[in-house]
Amino acid sequence: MEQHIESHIIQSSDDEFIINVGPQHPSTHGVLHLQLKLDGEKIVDLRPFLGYIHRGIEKMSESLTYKQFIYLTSRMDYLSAHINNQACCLVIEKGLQTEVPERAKVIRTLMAELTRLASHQLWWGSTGLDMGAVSPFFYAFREREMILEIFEETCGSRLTMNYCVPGGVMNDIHPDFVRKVKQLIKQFRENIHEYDELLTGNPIFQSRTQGIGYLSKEDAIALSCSGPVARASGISCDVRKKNPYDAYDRVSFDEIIATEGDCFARYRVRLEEMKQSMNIIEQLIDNIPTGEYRTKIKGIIKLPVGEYYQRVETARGELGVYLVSDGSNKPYRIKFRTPNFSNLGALKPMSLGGKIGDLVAIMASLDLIIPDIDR
Amino acid sequence: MDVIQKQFDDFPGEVYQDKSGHSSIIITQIDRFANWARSNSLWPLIFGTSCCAIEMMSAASAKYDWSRFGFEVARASPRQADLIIVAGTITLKMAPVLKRLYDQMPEPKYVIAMGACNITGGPFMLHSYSVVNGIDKIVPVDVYIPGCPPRPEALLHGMIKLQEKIKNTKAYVIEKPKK
Amino acid sequence: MSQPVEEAIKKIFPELTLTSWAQFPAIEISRDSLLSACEKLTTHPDLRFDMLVCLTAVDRTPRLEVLYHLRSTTHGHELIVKTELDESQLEIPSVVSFWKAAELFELEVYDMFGITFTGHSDLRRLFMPDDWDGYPLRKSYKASEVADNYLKSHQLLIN
Amino acid sequence: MGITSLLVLFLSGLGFAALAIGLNKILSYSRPNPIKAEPYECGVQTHGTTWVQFNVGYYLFSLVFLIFDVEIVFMYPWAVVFKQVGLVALIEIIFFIAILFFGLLYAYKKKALTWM
Repeated sequence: MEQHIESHIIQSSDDEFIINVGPQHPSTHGVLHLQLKLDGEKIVDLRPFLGYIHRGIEKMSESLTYKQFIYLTSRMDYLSAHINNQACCLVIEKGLQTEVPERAKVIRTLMAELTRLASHQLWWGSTGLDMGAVSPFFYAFREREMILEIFEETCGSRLTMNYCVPGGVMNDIHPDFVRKVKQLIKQFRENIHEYDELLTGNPIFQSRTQGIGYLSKEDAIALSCSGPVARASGISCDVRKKNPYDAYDRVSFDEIIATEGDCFARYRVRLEEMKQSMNIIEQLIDNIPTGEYRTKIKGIIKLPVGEYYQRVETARGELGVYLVSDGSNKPYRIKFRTPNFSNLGALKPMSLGGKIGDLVAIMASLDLIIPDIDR
Repeated sequence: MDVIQKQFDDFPGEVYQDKSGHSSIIITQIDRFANWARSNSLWPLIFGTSCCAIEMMSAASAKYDWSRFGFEVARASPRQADLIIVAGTITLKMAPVLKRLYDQMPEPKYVIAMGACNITGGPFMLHSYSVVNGIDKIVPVDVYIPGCPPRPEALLHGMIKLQEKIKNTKAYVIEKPKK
Repeated sequence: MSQPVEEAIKKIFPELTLTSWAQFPAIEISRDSLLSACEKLTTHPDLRFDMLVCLTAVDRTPRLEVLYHLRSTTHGHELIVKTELDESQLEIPSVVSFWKAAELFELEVYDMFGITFTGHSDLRRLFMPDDWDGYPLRKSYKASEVADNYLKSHQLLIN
Repeated sequence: MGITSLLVLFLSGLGFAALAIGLNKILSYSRPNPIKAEPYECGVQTHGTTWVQFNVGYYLFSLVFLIFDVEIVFMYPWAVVFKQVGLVALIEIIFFIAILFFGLLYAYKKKALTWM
């Protein structure tokens, strides 16, 4: 018996057509299942069906110790894996009131900004791919592979780095980490104009994204969007500015806010954010404080009874970690307020009334990571 | 007319040419010839569920470049794919979808289980209630690639192993399809 | 910056005791007066909580706590609203009319805890398959070898 | 071109076609299974019927395309003998295109060309 998803949309009038932009679809960047009700090419109704990559990370964290559950979060939003781990380590450090050495804070911030760069580059490549331009995909991976090489040298793995540890970072940075990051920044500053020439200036790309998928400021607030999606609609919600953590209080960068709220605004916000990330890296790379890279936390981590909260700015928005502890060595309850889950809610008001081709452009501009939605 | 044998290292047959190099004779077996063609043009299905898909994209990008081995044509529909790289965790809700996609692929079809999640459930093996511990319970798997996520070279290594596996199977098995 | 949110809450909800959750002020509202409280929370000029950052639940075995994390983008302050539910009667009015984000958040809490939100237009299981029984995030739910017999019952095994 | 060579030509053409299809039938796998026969829609079952009344925009667009496609077909023979027929045929073709151009203007004014 095939597991049948009975259609919650009733095919009312006979000229409406139900189609699944289903779990296996090139434009959903993962296993998001959208059921569309179409009138010709116009989308009349849209319903997301989730859970195709729901692994129950929150339930699993309840049976794992504090040191173990951190590294599950890098499988949630795998493009900002380091930032997810950083959030969990910050929550645990807040609970234990341990003081993280300065060197660890700067290294963590550097790695977070490099992760944001790599994530935006991959987003830029796949946005071009979604709209039919294949060459941006190869341009995007040129600098991204350099960043992954830097990650691999220091942390041992490319994507799910598991570099953060409660109390600091797992080991010190590689001797020629500074040289390689400077070389990367120099090369990427020279090549960033190619990003504009390939996509931003392209009239086809502009006509596909300007004025498409409009999200008003009130809608973005009502749907609690965050990250570039909200900043493109005029909301200033950058966690690195609002409540800075680690080394963000000592760097100066400006928060990119656009007001048009359409796909092109989200595209421009992310491109500018890449430049801001490079500014942050340049400010930090030359004066990494010396000293310990981590404070040793002996024995089993046991957080005192109570609730703890920490929010960070991942590449897609605000990740909030709510941790309820009952004093044992395992968290009693963990809730991850992930940015993609609420940004997904914005998909429906943006794409109703538009065409299917525009839905693909809107999903590319939303930059969704599906395991972040399903957890 | 005496004939000299020309050497092609990758070509699955003997090639004989006369002095002037015009007329040439090729002696080969259908099996070797078909497997040589099939293994060098494996079209993967676009099927990435989570983190392993990003490493698959890195393998498809310029640095690791799996088009050197003939894989770069990634098809969106199973009807045109002959290889499904299961990249990412398969949960219980995704299992019927994977089985359906596998059934809808034309023969001859091959499966690569990429990543620890597909081999044994990976990091989600013990405490998760919704992860399939190993996709070989659902679909017959040809090559397993461990890693979380495996490096692009590991993926390429796995695919080359699959090519070798194809090269020494019988290309045409004319037998009754078992019900 | 407007005066801190604590004074505003004391002024508008004099009868409620102000506690704290993590680093945010928290108030406890019973289930029946939830909608009227939300009305005040969103419209009162001193509060104007227009953003529902997160909606989740914590299973404290005999009772369930539903948490609403609210934020005001104009004033910049945040508040946690707690509602206690008895395990036998898991019903709570839906707040979709105040914050559109609640539509997806409530589906998740329904799927994971079994709390039905009355007034929600299309309550369904979001993450688990439609024919799944049991609510995974409840403490009583054991993640045993559920996976294998699910596969067996849906004829997905190949051996 | 005797009748025999014509026959040989025809038979060998037929033979090649039969060979291509025949070999394919013999050598190809054929393992039908019920799920393989079902339509593919992103890995899940299709919903609702596909026999729906389509939007009229599709029909108009294809009709306008058909007219101008046939027009080009008529221009091919003229293009081949363009040199020999000289000026007179050129005027005739211009007249022929002018008529269809007015058709295009009419379709444009009636908004048949703008996508819905």
